[in-house]
Amino acid sequence: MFSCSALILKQEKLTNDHYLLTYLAPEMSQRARPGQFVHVRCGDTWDPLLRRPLSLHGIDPEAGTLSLLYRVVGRGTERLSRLSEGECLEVMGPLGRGFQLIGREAIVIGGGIGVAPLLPLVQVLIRQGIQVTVLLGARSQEGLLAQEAFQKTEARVEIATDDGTFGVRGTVVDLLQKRLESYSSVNPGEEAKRDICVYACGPVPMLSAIWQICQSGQIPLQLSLEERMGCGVGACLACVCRVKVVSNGENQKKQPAQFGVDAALTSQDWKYARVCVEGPVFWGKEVILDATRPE
Amino acid sequence: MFSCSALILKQEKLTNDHYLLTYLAPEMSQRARPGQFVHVRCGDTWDPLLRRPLSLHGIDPEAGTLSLLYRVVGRGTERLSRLSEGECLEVMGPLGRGFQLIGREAIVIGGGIGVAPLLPLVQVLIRQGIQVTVLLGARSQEGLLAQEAFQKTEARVEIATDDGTFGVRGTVVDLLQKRLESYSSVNPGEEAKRDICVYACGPVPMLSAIWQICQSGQIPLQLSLEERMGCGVGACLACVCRVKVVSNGENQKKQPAQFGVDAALTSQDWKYARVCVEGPVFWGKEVILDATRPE
Amino acid sequence: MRPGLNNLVEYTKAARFEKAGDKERLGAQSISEAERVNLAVTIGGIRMANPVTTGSGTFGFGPEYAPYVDLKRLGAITVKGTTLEPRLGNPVPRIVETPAGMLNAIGLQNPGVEAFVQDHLPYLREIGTPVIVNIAGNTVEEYAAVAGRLSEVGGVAGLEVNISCPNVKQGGIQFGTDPVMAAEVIGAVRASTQLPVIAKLSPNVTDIVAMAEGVAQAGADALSLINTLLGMAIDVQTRKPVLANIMGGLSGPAIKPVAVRMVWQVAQAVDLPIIGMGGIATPEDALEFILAGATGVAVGTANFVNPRATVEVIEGITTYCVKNGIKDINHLIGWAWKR
Amino acid sequence: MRPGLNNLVEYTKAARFEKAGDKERLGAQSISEAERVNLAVTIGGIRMANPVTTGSGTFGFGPEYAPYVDLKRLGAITVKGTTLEPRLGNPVPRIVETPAGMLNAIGLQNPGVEAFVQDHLPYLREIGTPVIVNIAGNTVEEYAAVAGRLSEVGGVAGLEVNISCPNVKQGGIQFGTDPVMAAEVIGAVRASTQLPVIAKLSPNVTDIVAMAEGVAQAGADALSLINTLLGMAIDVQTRKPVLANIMGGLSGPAIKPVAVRMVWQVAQAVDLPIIGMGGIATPEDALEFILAGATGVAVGTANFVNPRATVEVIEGITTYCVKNGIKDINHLIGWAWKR
Ligand SMILES: Cc1cc2nc3c(=O)[nH]c(=O)nc-3n(C[C@H](O)[C@H](O)[C@H](O)COP(=O)(O)OP(=O)(O)OC[C@H]3O[C@@H](n4cnc5c(N)ncnc54)[C@H](O)[C@@H]3O)c2cc1C
Ligand SMILES: Cc1cc2nc3c(=O)[nH]c(=O)nc-3n(C[C@H](O)[C@H](O)[C@H](O)COP(=O)(O)OP(=O)(O)OC[C@H]3O[C@@H](n4cnc5c(N)ncnc54)[C@H](O)[C@@H]3O)c2cc1C
Ligand SMILES: Cc1cc2nc3c(=O)[nH]c(=O)nc-3n(C[C@H](O)[C@H](O)[C@H](O)COP(=O)(O)O)c2cc1C
Ligand SMILES: Cc1cc2nc3c(=O)[nH]c(=O)nc-3n(C[C@H](O)[C@H](O)[C@H](O)COP(=O)(O)O)c2cc1C
Ligand code: FES
Ligand code: FES
Repeated sequence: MFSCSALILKQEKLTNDHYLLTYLAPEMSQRARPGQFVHVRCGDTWDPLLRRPLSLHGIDPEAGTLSLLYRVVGRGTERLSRLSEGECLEVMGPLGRGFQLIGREAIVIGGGIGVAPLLPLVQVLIRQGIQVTVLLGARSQEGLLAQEAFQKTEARVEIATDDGTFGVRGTVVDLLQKRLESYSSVNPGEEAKRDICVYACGPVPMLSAIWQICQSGQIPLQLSLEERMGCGVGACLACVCRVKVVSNGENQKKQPAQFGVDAALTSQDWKYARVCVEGPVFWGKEVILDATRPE
Repeated sequence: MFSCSALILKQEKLTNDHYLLTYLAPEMSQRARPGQFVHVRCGDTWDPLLRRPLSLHGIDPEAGTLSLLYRVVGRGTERLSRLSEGECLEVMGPLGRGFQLIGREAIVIGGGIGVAPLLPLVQVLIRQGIQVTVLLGARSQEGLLAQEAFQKTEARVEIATDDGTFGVRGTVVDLLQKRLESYSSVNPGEEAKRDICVYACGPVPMLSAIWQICQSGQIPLQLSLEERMGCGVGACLACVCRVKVVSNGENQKKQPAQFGVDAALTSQDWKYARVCVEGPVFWGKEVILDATRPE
Repeated sequence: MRPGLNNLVEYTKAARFEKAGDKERLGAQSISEAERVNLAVTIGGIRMANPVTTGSGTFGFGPEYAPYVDLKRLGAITVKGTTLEPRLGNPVPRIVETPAGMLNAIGLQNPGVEAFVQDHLPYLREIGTPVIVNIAGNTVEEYAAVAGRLSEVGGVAGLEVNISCPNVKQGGIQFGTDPVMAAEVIGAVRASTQLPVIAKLSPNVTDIVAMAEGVAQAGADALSLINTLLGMAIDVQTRKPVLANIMGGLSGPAIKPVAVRMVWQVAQAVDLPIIGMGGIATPEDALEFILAGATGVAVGTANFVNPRATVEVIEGITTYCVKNGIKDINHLIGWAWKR
Repeated sequence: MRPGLNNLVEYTKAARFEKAGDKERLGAQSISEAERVNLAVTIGGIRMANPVTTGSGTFGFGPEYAPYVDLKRLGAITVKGTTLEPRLGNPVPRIVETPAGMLNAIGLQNPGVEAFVQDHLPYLREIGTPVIVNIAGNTVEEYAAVAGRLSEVGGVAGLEVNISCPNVKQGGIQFGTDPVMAAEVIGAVRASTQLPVIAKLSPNVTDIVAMAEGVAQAGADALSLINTLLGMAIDVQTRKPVLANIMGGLSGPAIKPVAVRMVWQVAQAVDLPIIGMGGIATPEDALEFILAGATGVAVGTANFVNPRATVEVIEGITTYCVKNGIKDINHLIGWAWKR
């Protein structure tokens, strides 16, 4: 994990709201794994104050560069978009727990700006010999991002738009269902489910739908989540999400589980995990997507 | 008085700390008078919050442009120096009371960055047929600003540096004394003193010394002062300096005097005047330079 | 003219147009919708065409901002604090910039109530916008006297009582930090005027609700909150306080969260209309206060940053109402806890 | 590698070097001078190599910032608030950005004192830097119990008592806003530990000096001030409070003027060492607090903005001392009013 002033090599405006920023950070690029993120400053005064978390969209350890694909949604990202080549980016990272590469087949699903962390994932999956299908979704054609970049990989790419302006009319959830049907017809039996994994990033309703399909079909699923962040390093406890407590019998409280040191924090059947450290990628079977607290 | 987003036409770095910024503001340039100032934003977030007052150094109503000569001393001016051609400057002005043109001869004295408001003054004085001597002072040669611009006018320019690296070794105060001596030898008598006026801008110790010379010699003097400003328009009462109360006999309190509406505010023999409205140019005979309040 | 200057002039005009009020940006159809939105509010009997007034002490006596703002468009104009006798105010430095805020210690420089009435009120009367006069004093009697005088003269729509002043009789403790003393001041003002009385509360208290309840019982018709937070800054070069007065009042965007919180707390506890203020610089800021329970809002320090802040807030509120189908601004008051 | 990349790598290294600590920038001769400056301070018996610690809740339990900061260099490490039992904390959103600040409502999520002792303290002990444990509770007894437990285990240099918690027995009023209740908590903690007791005061009070005097009499060895200012933010789109908890604590540069003012007031009135905090992000900020009368300083929210803020503050203070011929940081404490 590093914190540095990185040289901006390129700032491309992709659409009206979307930018692709590439910066030089040799050490950071060597450490970075798909699904990890960086925490960037969007100005050099106290307003806006906090850093903004952005996923790594491009990881090129050979060139020593990293890139960020981001959407301008507020003051921070707007200021970020004003930086240009030759200026410096204050950046911390790589942060968080990225995707785990498992199985022999992968279905990688991105909705809207959610595609950002998925490109390096697809590249690494393919390098590991895993067969990849990418499902991209958006409201309409203009919302599709990084599509060409995915098509350049060896992955099979399927696209759905709500209004049918590109690819199939419908959602990535429809595409997922079809894909899983054809997978299980080719690979029948419960065993085969261990050889596939779904990876998803996008708006919460999309993630919920995917979560339900995978849950009922018992398909392994990894989700990349978002939450407001303060520190980005696990110190402030701002960025929590709820995860299920895996019952280990009586001495459950004593076992600092996979979510790190705060495993002792449990309600009946869930506890808070930090998106910046225990995530942003969580297993579907662990995570409770609805962020409101039950009483 | 206008408030607008003006187009920056030029941002020149003159020395390590000094910049000359030219912007387009046709209406503002037509209204502007030497000695007036503008109030500029140095960023577009809430930090730094306040505008910064800067004198008009160049007034070109024909081209519709204005320019500012400024020294980078803190956060605001530092951010200002990062703006470049084609960007916008949020600027209010012209503000304040400028210099009054009187007499047949003028001695215009600038110390350090204090030369900023004096260039348009000299240009207008000359246009009015007034004979002008410009006295410029600085610690050493590098501190001399806008010297060539003054030399391009028809004014006679004399220069003093503390270390003698340029012009006479000494201060502008020495130059002033000499100049006044030669004036009164050529124009003897009390009457002649009404035909000359000294105009000065620079550090307070310099202004104090000049003030004393003019006071004892009864030479008309106009000083341009600085004080921290909030509003720049007379509303907040942040930017006050002390001025003498001119006794008008018994009904003195009733007379809203030349310092505007707040003339009723008086201590024994002084009151506060607002630098942004009643100034920044004050008559030497009115102003009390030491800014600390006597008890 | 230089070659190309014409283009540049056009460019500048365009840039200025871009900055034009939201009303212009709404388009013709929406403009008529905007005109149908009711922005009028009533605060303690003061009828305002819209909820926006000015923070006392940040807008002078009105004419200072006339070149930038059509004063007729404001809901009300709240003028600089006025005392019985003229006050010189504090030595300089009187202000210092802080992160997203500023400290001021003006020391209530003002020409006194008589000079206000003679020199400033006539101008204000002409505008037609309701004038709220902020009053202050060092004794209960002084407050009452100023209030009495302002009630006689006509052209004053209401009095905003600044209770953040030191009580000289009681060793300089601020009226505004003690509910009993605050109630005494408001009670005395109430007794000496028929005008609406707005109590302006200090945020430097443990229990803002208790303060509000105290002045409500003493007869206040409305509340203004908040005044500035007490703060200070030290110059690390001189190693001394920056302000000649040592301490000063913190204002500006920095304090907005504290102000919104206090409006939220008081609005739910006390049945008086509130003028919310503290860091309002944009329409969204103003809406935060209204949603928290303020009926009116005041733009203070933001005037220094953007002399057109008041009208931009009015225009932005209008746009928000049109976009969100709000027909009457009064529906938004307290929405955050009412619905 | 792309052509030219080597140059770029050099460029990046250079840029990073430029950002290197002031110590590096001082040059060889000054480095030895820097080493002769005494930065060591003692706060309520806790000996710190320099005045800089961390704001509780902003630095986790230490290891979170280890990749960015050599924890051995800190004067002390003040860890997250610890309660008797584990606490889940509040639902999200737990934070919201505000102008030059942020609001937080974490809700004291923590694993409880036992888990702290078992899972976190061993790591902290290893570092060697004094560890200050921030403690909290909903009853006086809870405070005392946590304090008692932490006194037995070794490796804790002092306790910082966060009295900004609701007193569940007394209807949720905060301990920290009532001098009597505050004194009760501090008295109970004092009675149950031999460790230095630092009372951490809430700024949401009318009279911070009275609070400080109260806890001083109850046996506090030192004071931390300030905790966060109570604030809130409303989302104008949803028209509801942003934080799930509705209100939260305001921290960051925005609150610095209030914090400096309180340190200034308390330092002159109460004879206890103070750890000053509230918006410290730069060496100059830290020096403001020291000049106002703080013996130590804590960097809180600024860690989020700049993970190296703590060490940069230490380095900047050193540079300041060298440049200004200050041989001992203790000479600067309270300079703004002492000299
Ligand atoms: C781990 C992670 C990875 C992300 N990766 C990407 C990415 O690759 N590309 C991309 O465009 N966006 C990404 N986001 C979302 C991105 O962080 C927000 O869009 C951004 O912070 C908005 O900042 P703003 O100032 O423009 O918006 P504002 O709404 O003005 O921000 C206000 C505050 O809310 C926070 N905030 C607002 N939206 C979000 C959000 N969705 N998630 C977390 N905090 C938020 C901001 O950080 C800030 O503190 C990611 C978020 C997380 C948590
Ligand atoms: C009427 C007038 C005309 C001026 N004309 C010029 C000019 O032409 N060229 C030029 O270089 N400077 C001029 N100054 C000074 C200029 O305003 C300050 O140098 C500038 O405000 C410093 O801002 P900063 O953020 O860089 O410094 P900081 O020290 O960071 O500023 C902190 C605060 O102090 C105020 N401040 C600091 N120094 C001064 C000062 N000398 N006068 C008033 N406020 C100050 C700032 O405005 C700001 O509010 C003028 C000042 C006044 C009052
Ligand atoms: C320079 C200045 C002068 C002020 N003078 C007064 C005053 O005379 N009376 C008063 O009640 N409040 C006064 N205030 C407080 C404001 O009216 C307002 O309550 C406060 O600044 C918070 O609002 P803001 O953040 O929008 O400025 C003054 C504020 C400033 C900045
Ligand atoms: C996210 C966060 C969590 C905090 N948690 C605690 C806490 O557990 N106990 C405590 O006494 N103070 C807590 N604080 C307050 C800080 O320790 C500090 O007093 C305050 O933030 C002011 O300092 P700052 O402006 O430098 O952050 C917390 C602050 C923040 C921002
Ligand atoms: S952002 Fe601070 S713990 Fe995750
Ligand atoms: S700056 Fe506000 S009165 Fe001069």
